[in-house]
Amino acid sequence: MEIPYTVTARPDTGLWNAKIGIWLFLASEVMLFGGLFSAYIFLRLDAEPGYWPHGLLNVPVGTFNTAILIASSVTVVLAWAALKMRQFARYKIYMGITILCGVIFLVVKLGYEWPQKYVHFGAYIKSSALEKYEPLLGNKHLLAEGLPPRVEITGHLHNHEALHDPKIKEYEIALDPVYTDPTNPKMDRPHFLYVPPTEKIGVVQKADVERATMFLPTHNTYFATYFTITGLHGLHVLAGVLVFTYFWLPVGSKLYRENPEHLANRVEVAGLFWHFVDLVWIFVFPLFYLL
Amino acid sequence: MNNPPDISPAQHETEQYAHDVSKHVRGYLIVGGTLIFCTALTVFLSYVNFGSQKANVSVAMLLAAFKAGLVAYIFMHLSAEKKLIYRVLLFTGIFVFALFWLTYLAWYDPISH
Amino acid sequence: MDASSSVSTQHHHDAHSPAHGSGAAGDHHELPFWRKYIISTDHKVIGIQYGISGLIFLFFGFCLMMLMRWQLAFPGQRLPIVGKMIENVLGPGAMANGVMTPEFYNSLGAMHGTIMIFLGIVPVAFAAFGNFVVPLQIGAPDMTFPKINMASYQAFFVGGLIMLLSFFVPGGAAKGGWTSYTPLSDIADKGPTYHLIFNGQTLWLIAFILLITSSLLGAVNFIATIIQLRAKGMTWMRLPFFVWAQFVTAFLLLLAFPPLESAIVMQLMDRVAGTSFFLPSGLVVNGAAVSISGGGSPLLWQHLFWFLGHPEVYVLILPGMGIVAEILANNTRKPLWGYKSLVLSVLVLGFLSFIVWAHHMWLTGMGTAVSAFFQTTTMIISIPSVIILSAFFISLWGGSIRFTVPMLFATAFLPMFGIGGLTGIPLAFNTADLYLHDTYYVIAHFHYIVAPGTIFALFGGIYYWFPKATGRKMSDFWGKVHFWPSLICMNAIFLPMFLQGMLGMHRRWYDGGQGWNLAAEKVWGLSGFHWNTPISIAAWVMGLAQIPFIINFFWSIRHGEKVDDNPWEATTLEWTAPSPPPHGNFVAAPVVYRGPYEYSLPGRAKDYTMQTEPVQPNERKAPEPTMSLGH
Amino acid sequence: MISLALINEFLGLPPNASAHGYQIDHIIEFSHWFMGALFLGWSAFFIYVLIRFRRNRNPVASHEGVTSGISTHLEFAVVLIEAVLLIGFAVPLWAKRVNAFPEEKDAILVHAVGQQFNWNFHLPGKDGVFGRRELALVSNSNPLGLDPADAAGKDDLVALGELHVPIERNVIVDLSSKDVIHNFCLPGMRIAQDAIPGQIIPMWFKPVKTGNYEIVCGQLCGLGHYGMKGMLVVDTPDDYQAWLKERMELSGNQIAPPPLARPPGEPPVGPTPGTVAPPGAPKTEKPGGG
Ligand code: HEA
Ligand code: HEA
Ligand code: CUA
Ligand SMILES: [Cu+2]
Repeated sequence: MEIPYTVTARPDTGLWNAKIGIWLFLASEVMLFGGLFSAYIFLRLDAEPGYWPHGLLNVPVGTFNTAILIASSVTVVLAWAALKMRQFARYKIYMGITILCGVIFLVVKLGYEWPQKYVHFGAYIKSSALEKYEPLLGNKHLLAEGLPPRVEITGHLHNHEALHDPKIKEYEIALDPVYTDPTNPKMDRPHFLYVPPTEKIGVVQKADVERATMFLPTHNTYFATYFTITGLHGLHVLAGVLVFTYFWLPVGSKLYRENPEHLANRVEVAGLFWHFVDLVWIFVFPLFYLL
Repeated sequence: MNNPPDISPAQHETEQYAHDVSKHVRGYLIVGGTLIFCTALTVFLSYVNFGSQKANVSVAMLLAAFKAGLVAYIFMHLSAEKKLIYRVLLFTGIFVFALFWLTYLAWYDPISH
Repeated sequence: MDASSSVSTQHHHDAHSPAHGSGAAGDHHELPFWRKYIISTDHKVIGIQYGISGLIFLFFGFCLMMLMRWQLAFPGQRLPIVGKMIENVLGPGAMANGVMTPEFYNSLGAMHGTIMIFLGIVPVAFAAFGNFVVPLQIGAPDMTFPKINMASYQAFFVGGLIMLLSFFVPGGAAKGGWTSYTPLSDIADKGPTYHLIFNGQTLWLIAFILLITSSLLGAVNFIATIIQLRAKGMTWMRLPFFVWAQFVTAFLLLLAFPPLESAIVMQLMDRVAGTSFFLPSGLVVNGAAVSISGGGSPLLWQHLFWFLGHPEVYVLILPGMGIVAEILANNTRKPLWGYKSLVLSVLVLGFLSFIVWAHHMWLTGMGTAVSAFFQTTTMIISIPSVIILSAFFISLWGGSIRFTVPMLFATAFLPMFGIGGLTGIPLAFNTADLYLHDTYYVIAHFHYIVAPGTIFALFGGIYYWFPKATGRKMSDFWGKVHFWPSLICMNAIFLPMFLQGMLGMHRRWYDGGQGWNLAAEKVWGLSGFHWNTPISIAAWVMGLAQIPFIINFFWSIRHGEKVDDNPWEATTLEWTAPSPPPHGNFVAAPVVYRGPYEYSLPGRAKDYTMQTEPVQPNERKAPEPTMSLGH
Repeated sequence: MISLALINEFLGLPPNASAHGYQIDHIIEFSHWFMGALFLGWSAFFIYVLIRFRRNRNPVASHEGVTSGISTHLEFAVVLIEAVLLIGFAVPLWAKRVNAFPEEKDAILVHAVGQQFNWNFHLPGKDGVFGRRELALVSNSNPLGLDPADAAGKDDLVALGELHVPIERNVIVDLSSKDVIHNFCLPGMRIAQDAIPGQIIPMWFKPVKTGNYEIVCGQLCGLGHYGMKGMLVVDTPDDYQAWLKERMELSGNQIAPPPLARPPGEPPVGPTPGTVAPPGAPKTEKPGGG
């Protein structure tokens, strides 16, 4: 006996095997990301005022990446539709675009966004010393506005040695724009366009610092969740790209010649996975970049 | 009851579906456009002050839910899916919700003093 | 006891696995040895691979416990012979001069729990029996995704291997209990003497990711198979109860494991990348402030862990219930009583098991409202268990009970599960658990369910389906020699633990209570601490009692009594296939005409009517249960 | 009630020494009676059936089996009893435990801070106000990080491992932990609560019998978990005052007892934690090692 319903649907369930397989798998993925998002919710709700940063990520780049993923979602259904209509050449094109989009997404993420964070620096000021740095932080102004306080000074670290050398007693930070003009109401909320750190150097005594690191997962729970969730999401994108490439290469053509419906089914299944990855990003983007 | 149900494959079903596909293509493009538009809208609205952080988050999440719904409904063909898949997803939905909600409750109902 | 040897024996056993002789298939050419037994995609071979590896792990987990029982009964005394051997292999950090160190005790405890549950019971109860039996019972040629099935076993195997290897890294295996509560497990095994990756706790996490992957792949496969590959006429309400149990179990694994996976990823990040998901600010360890960003929550781990943890305990019991159901029906020679309510109960059980998890966390500072909710759901979930057990009991009434070896184990399962389940009830009241939490009462509660419960069901299942897998029967005599001492020892081990728990003796005590006044109180003639001695002796005798089984098992593969395809005169589909079933399982696609347990139909010569026998026109027929599961 | 309590005695539950404890004992009792009844009932049925319907005696099985709905009644009874236990006992009792805290001004206030592997107790002293504690000040001689500059802390008492309380007074313990999760468990007082780092969780009880009661750490907290023992001494009011006085004189130079001190005369259990290198660690010469 052979395994039935690999290509055609079983009439009483109306489904072929892989279709049900992928949906079950996606159900488990929902729970996986559900676990991570519940971590996000609780870490964020638990964070002390000022300890969940805003506006540290590059919004235009993030928006661009979002658009890329959406575009790839469109092309992947088009690729599938082309197969269903038995237009193989169009399938190749759409699938090619999809793969390209996936690659662009990953390159932007891993090649640009993450590295940008590794070189950014932040120093949490001890609560006892917040007063002292008021000129940089502008907390009185924020208090009056009813906004959460700033407890961190960020920018590019000027004296990198300070990280390792206990003899150096202060951090010299090329300040992010907020800290150069902290009481300006325009600075109260994040900006759409990314503004790089200024030339102005702020000096922060190590003795006044609670913790100071680059923007790495260790920096705070925000970056911990950011890197973990986007990392895991990135792995999913990578997996999708690999699978698509497999169907795009001659393997796909061969299968198409043997049984076009089978290839269409497989592309549909891989496409469902891809849409799911897109769907996760739809939540990741506002939660980390915008809010 | 005595007669086992007939479960031999039916060819016509898939063929008919393929026929419908061509009609959907335009729809996919429109949905893609809507999604891009909604993304722009999300970005824009995040700079509008709705009074509180909670309100802003809610707005963004509503939009995200709408977008996610579109992706699931149209791109993932949930609009024309079989009941069985809905059931699996329904239970999954209930359980993620339970995970979020009950953990949340457990957190915010501590022993009071 | 030595990890590496048990792994290598595994390959060895695989080679002699009962699928040998499946050449009867005839529809394809001979595959080379390694394709047929090592990387086979045939569900039966994979089932047997899972079975043998799982049993070895089970035995290994038991060996860890036998070591611990020495320390509990005779704390601080040298462990004769074995102590020296372990010291030679693992160094004085594990056994200093033949005396177990606290580190090693904690490692053994954590690994006993982990191995028993995730490498012993789940692989045997779910993966092995599920793989071997489910496709046969529903009349399918194989699993829907044979390659994924193979990948599932391989992920399990590598995960298990990593778990075992973690005994050998500096610091030894994980020490944080099978629950791995943070912050303890976040900060354990860290520091200059430890490797960043090759330390017990980190390897535990990595192995877990593989085990979860394995379970997820398996679960997808099971569900898809049961939905898609039922034979012609095999409607939902004609499925054997065992298949239903596996179906629900697969859903539990599918939906409960991923949140734990996310938690594992986060703990891995905490340990390797220095994040603070589960670490609050202001930790002082060993008198020094810990350099972390803080801001994390220790309770987040517990929520995510128990979100799996509780469904997991039903993963441990449901397949057992399924096996017992099959054996009961077969050996009472009558249908299971209340098939439909059994099915409904198992579905409700599966659903509810997702929303009771916080009953493991009564003492974490929960307020009234939430704890009332979780107490209520926990109470409600005990009802379907009662219904299932009641249905099993009532099924016995009016039967013509043959006490075959599988039936002995299935019979013993009932009261043993009863004791374990009933003692869950006081734990479910947070006010009673206030006293009982983390005492030996809890240990006794769940061991009654998993040890004389699930393990007995597994033994029963092995004796029951062994003829299908090999074409030979295991010896009845040695089966009884296995059964009676096992039953007695199980009770001798776990009954006194209730008393210890009532005295207030806590679990995970390296000294077995020796240093505690409360353990010096007498109960039933012995002090709480001194009860450890009879318990430990019973545990070791229990080990001896397994020897007849092990010998019987391996001996019968080649030398057992030859039997025909349906030696138990059973009704379900697997017994229509040849023994052992060939590749593709059935000679011709089976067609099903009736329910799974048509025993002792009135007016028939035979007292069993197989599912494939068409219904005669003159047959008096009760209406079949129906329930739409929807398509 | 006397006869009900038999089952607890039978199972070895030690005597209760707190005002609310008898309620906890009751729910343990009731549930055990309930379980016992179910178990005996089922067992009787079970054994009867196994004998009555064995093959020798009943060679032909009945296809139908039981047709009565008796089991439904039974299941209904189970539901009912569980509901009564839940609504009548467990929930209200818990609500009282965790919400209805006694007045602070009449109670003994204690901060208990767990650490591997000891309990630190912080008492407010005469003024009834707890001094400020700061992480940065934690050291071996100042295990709680008491701020010497804080006037409120001047008269505070810090005790290690042993806590005295007077009889018949409510005790409110605010629990926290410095490192990992511990559990402050007083079997004699029928009370337990996790001590979780980053949180402060209150609990309360009222001792009604003098004597020494062991404080168990009920949560795995590392290799010394088994020896993390504290002692609660319930004193007469006079003895309590004497203890306070003695403590007052000692205060300021608390020195931790060795981590795993055992009762006198007890043989040591295994090597002391920390004295043996972890398995596989790079070998160092041990004096006299072989
Ligand atoms: C397979 C495993 C399994 C099963 C099925 C159960 C079933 C149940 N468990 Fe158990 N439990 C565990 C495994 C299991 N548990 C484990 C492993 C732990 C500890 C984890 C750890 O901390 O390490 C634990 C811990 C645990 C706790 C936490 C205790 C603590 O840490 O303080 C609680 C609390 O509510 C609980 C409750 C229950 C309840 C109410 C059921 C109910 O579902 C039980 C319902 C069953 C019945 C009510 C029996 C019905 C039968 C009859 C009526 C017939 C009787 C017949 C005869 C006597 C002949 N369990
Ligand atoms: C499925 C789960 C499972 C099973 C089956 C068992 C089985 C047993 N367990 Fe275990 N146990 C746990 C899960 C399990 N345990 C968990 C989760 C914990 C908590 C860990 C923690 O604290 O974190 C625990 C803790 C625990 C403790 C408490 C330790 C402590 O707190 O310090 C004790 C104490 O005695 C104990 C004893 C036993 C004994 C004597 C058995 C015996 O019943 C074992 C009997 C086993 C067999 C009989 C196996 C026989 C197998 C074969 C014969 C196969 C051979 C065949 C071939 C090779 C072909 N266990
Ligand atoms: Cu502290 Cu266990
Ligand atoms: Cu549970």
